[in-house]
Amino acid sequence: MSQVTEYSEKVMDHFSNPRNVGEIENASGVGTVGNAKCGDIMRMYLDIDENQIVREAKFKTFGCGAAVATSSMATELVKGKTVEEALKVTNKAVMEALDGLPPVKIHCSLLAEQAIHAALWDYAEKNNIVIEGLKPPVNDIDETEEFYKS
Amino acid sequence: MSQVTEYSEKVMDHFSNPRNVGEIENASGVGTVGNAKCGDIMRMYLDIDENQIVREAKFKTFGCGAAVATSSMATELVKGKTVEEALKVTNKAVMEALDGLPPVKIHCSLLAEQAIHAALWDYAEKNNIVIEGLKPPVNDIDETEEFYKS
Amino acid sequence: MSRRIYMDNAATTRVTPEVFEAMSPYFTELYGNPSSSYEFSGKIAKDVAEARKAIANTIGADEQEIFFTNGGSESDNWAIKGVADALKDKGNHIITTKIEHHAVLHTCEFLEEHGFEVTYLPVDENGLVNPEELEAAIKPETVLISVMFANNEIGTIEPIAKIGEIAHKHGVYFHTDAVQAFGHVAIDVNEMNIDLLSASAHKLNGPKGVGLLYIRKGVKLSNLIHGGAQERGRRAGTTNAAGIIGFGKAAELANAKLKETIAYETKLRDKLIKRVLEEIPYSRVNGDLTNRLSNNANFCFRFIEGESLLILLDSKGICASSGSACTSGSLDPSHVLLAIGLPHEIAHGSVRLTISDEITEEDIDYTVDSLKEIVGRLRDMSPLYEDFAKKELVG
Amino acid sequence: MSRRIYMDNAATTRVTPEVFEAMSPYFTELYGNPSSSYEFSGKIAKDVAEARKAIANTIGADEQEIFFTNGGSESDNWAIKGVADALKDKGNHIITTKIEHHAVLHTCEFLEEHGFEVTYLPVDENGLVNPEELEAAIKPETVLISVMFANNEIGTIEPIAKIGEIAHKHGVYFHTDAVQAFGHVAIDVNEMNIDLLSASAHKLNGPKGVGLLYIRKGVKLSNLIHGGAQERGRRAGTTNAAGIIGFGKAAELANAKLKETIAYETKLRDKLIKRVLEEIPYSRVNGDLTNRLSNNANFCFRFIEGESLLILLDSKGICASSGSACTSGSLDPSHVLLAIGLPHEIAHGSVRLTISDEITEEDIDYTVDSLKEIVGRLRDMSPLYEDFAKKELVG
Ligand SMILES: Cc1ncc(COP(=O)(O)O)c(C=O)c1O
Ligand SMILES: Cc1ncc(COP(=O)(O)O)c(C=O)c1O
Repeated sequence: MSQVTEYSEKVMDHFSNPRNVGEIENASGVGTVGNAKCGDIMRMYLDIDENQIVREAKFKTFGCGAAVATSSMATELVKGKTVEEALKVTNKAVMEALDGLPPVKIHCSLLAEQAIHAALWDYAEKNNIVIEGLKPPVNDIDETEEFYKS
Repeated sequence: MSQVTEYSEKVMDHFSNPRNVGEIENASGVGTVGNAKCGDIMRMYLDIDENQIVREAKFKTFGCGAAVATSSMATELVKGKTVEEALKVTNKAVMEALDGLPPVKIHCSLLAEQAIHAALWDYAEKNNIVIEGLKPPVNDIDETEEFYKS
Repeated sequence: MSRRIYMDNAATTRVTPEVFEAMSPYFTELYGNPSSSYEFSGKIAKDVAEARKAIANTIGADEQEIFFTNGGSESDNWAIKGVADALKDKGNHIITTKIEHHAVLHTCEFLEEHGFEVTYLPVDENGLVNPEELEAAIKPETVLISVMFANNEIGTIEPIAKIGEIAHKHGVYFHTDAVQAFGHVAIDVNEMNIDLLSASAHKLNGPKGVGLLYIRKGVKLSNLIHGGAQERGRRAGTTNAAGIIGFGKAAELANAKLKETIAYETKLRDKLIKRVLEEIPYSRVNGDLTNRLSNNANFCFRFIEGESLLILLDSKGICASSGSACTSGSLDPSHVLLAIGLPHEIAHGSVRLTISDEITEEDIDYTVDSLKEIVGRLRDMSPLYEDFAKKELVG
Repeated sequence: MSRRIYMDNAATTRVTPEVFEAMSPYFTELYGNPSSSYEFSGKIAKDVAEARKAIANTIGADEQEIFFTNGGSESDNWAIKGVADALKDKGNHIITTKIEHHAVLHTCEFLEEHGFEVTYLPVDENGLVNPEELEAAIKPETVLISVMFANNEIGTIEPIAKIGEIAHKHGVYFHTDAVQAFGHVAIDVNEMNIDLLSASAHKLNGPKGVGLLYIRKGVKLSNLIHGGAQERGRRAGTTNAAGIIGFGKAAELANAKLKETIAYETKLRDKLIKRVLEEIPYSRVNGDLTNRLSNNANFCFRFIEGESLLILLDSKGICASSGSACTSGSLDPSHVLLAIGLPHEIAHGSVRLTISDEITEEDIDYTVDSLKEIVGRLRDMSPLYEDFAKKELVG
C-alpha cells in the first residue's frame, strides 16, 4: 500500500509546509528524542514565560513524513498552553489533530509526545522545578560519519 | 498445445475429405483393429484380384482426426499394390505420406498398419494361402450399450 | 471462416470491451507500482483497493479477505498446500472428490507423496457428492475438505452450503474451487460456511492471469509464493493492477446481471439439450439437470469419438471442447465422465458446449443442426455403428 | 502535477505503446484458450509459440526450456522449492547471498523451517559476491546455488559466468534471479552455465503478471503450481496469451536495442552520479561503479531520512524509491544496504533512481537541481545536521 495515499491531507500539509521549523536561541527548554538507527530524531525547543506559559515552540526533525508532521503539529498544540496543559498533549491528541496516521506510523506521534516531555524536563531542570508526572527522557541519539567521504 | 494446429494440411485434408470411406460387400479380406476403450477402431475392407493385386480398399473408423486420416491414407497407399507390397505399407509410410503426425497421435498410424495386416490375414485365411511375415491380428473390440436410453 | 459461435466459455471467456476499457489505462499510463510511495502510484493503489472491495462484495466477504493470485490453479494450490503445511501438526488427512479439476487433484497427489492421506469421494451418476458420505469420511486428522462449487465438465453444482455446515460442525476448514461458479452462481461465503474459495477472472469475461483466493479471517495457511509484502504479506509479486482492475470490473458486471444471465442462459441451454436428445438418436446428456450451471451442456454421442466431432464442429465455426481443455493432448478420457460411471468407450464420445449471454437462439439452432449432420456423417464412417445397425437389422 | 519524471524503473516499467498494441488483440478478439482444439485457438497457440521462441533467442536458450509463470516471485519460488523438493534425497543445503530479493530470501527461510540449511553469503562493500567464498561454501549436501544476476537496489552485477563455472565444476545446479538483468544486460545461459533463470516481463516494458523460468534441459525440479498440462505439464493454469505476447514483444524490442540502451543510459546515469557527488555535500553512491546496471543510481544523503526525501521529490514530479518498493510499509532499512556495511542510520537516508531510455539529459539536470534543493531543505530541518554544523564550527 502506498504510504502517501495513506497520509491524511492534514499530515501532507504539515509535512510539506511544516510550522515552527527551527531553533530558539537560549530556549527555556530543549529536548531531543529518538534514534537515528530507527530512522527518527526529534528535537523540540520551547520558550516558556514566567507564568509557565509556552510562548514559542520550534522543532527540528530527522525522519519520515509522519515524523515531520507530528513534530509540526505538536509545536502548534503546545503553543500558548501552560506547562501543565502542554504535558497533557498526548500522542493521541497529536494524531487526532492530524486526522489520524497509518498504523505503521503511530510511533511517530509517540515520539512527538516524548519530545514535548523532554523539552519540559529540560526546562524543569534548568529552573529547578518539579512538574508533576514528568519523567526523565531517554536519549540514545547516535550517528556515524565514516561513510561520507565526499 | 492445440491439436488442430499440430495436424499437417494433409492430415486435415484426409480427415475432412476422407478417401474410400465405406464397405465392400463380399470383400476378399476384412480386418478390424483397435479398441473402443482406447478411443480408436479401424476396419479395413480389401478387394484383391486373382493376381493378388489390391483392386479396391475401403475403411470405417471410430476415432480421432488422425485415426480417420491414417485410415484414409492407408487405403490410398494399398490400392493397386500386390499383397506383398501392401504388407510393406508401414506406419512410417503412412505418416510420411501425411507429412507427419503429432507425437501423441503416432499410435494411429500403427493402427492403420495393423488394419492392413488384419485384412490381409483375413484374405489369406479365406483363400488358404500363407503370406510371408504376416501375423494374426489381435481383436478386442468392445462397446457398451446401457448408457443410451434415448 | 465466416461465422464463429463460441461455445467454450468454461475453458475461457472473451474479455468484454467494457472490461478491456477499464483495464487498458493501467498498461501505458497508470503503470506504476501501487506499493510505491509517490502520488502517481497512490491513485493506482486506490483503484486496486476499490476493485478488491467490489469483488469482495459479490460474495459477501470483507475486502481484507480477498487475496489476488495468478488464477484458479494457483489459488487451488495455495489453499490446499497452504492449509496442509500450516496444520501439519494437527493432522495429515484431506477430503476431496473424484471430479475435482486437476489443479486440486494433482495438488492432492503431490501431498500424498509427502506424507498426506487423501480421500477422494465418489459422486453419483449426476456428479453429486453425498454429504453423508463426506461426513463419514471425516477423521480426527482431517485438516481440510475441498469440494468444487460447480464442475467444469458436466456443470453439476455441488451442495456447498450443506458441505460447509458439516465441515464447520467438525471444525474442519472448507475450501471450494469456485472457478466455474464465481460470477455465474450466487455465492455467500458466510451463509455457506466457506473458509477458502478459489476464483479466476478469465472465466467471467475478465483477463487471464489473475485470480483470487478468499481466505476467511483467522484461517491459518502458509504462503505459496514467498517474497515481497504485497497482498498484506501473504502473496508476493508486483501487483498486477491492470489484471485486478479488469477482474473487478468483470465481477461487478457479472454480479449486476447475474439473475438475468442465468435466466437467459438456462432457457437456451434447455432448448439445446431438448433438441439434441429429441433429434439425435443414441445421445445422452451428462450431469445433473437441476443443480447445473446455466451455461453448461455436455453430451455423449454413441458410436463416435469426441475429437473428430470437435474438428468438424470447428469447420462449421462452432468452438466446443471435449472434456477439459487442459487435458487435450492426453488420450485418456475425462476423469469426470469416468467418475459418473461412463465406460471409457462412451466417455470418448463426449462434447461440452458452454454458452454465454452472447449466444442467440439462432446460434443454438445452427449448432443443433450442425451436430445432427456431423454425428450422422461420423456414424456413417463408424465401424461401431455399422455393427450396431447390422445387429438391429438381424435382431 | 505538470511534469512527471519516472525514475523508478527497477520497481516496474511502462508498457510501451508498441507492446500494448501487440498484446491488445488477445483480450477481446483472440481470447481463446490455446490448449483448445479448434482453429480459432490454433492461431493463438502459434503466436504464443513464437513469443516463446523470440524470448528463448534473447538468452541463447531453446524454446522448450522457457516456462511461463506469473512473474519473478513465482519463478524464484519455483526454482528454489522445486529443486529442493526434487533433490531432497541428494542433500538439503542451499547457497545464496545476503542481498537477494525477498522472493529468494523468504523462500530460503521457508525451507529452513522445513529442514533445509541455507548459507547466506556476505558481499563486499560494493555488493559483490566473492566466488572463492562461494566455492568454499559448497558441501556434498549442496543442491542449489542461487545468486542474483543484478541487484535491484544498488544495481551491482554479480560475476555470474564465474559462479556458473564453479557450480558446474561441483555438479551443483545454478539458479540466477535475473529479474533486473533480463532485457537490460546481455545474457547467455550456456556460456554462463546457468541452469535456472527467473525473469519478469514488467521490468522491461512488458505487462505485469507474466514472467518466466528458464529450465535447462535435464534439470530436475518439482512443480510449484500443479494442475492442467500447460507449459508441457510443468506449470498449470490457463495460458495468459496476452501477457506472453506482450512479454515476447518487450523482450524482442529490448534485445534489439540492448547495446544502444546501455550506452545511452550509462551516459545519463554517470552524469547523474557525477553531479550529485560533486554538488551535494555529504552524499555517497552505493553499489559497484563498474559492474552496474546502466539504469541504476543509488545514493545516501547524510542527515536526512529517505521517505521525506521521496515525498518531496514526488511533489516535484520525480518518482523514485528508497530501497525496494516491496518493503515500503516496513520500517527496517534495506537489507542490501546493511549487507554492504552501511549502518542503519545511513541506510535510512537512501534513495534509488532508476532511469530508462525515455529519460532525457534535461530530466537528469532537473532531478539533480531538485535533489539539491530538497536535501538542503531537509538538512535545515534536521537536528543531526544542526549538531554536525555546530561541531564543525566549534572544531
Ligand atoms: C531482483 C528481483 N527479484 C524478484 C522480483 C520479483 O518480481 P515480481 O514482482 O515480478 O514477482 C523483483 C522485483 O520486484 C526483483 O527486482
Ligand atoms: C474448476 C476449475 N478449477 C480450476 C481451474 C484452473 O483455473 P486457471 O486456468 O485460471 O488456473 C479451472 C479452469 O481451467 C476450472 O474450471
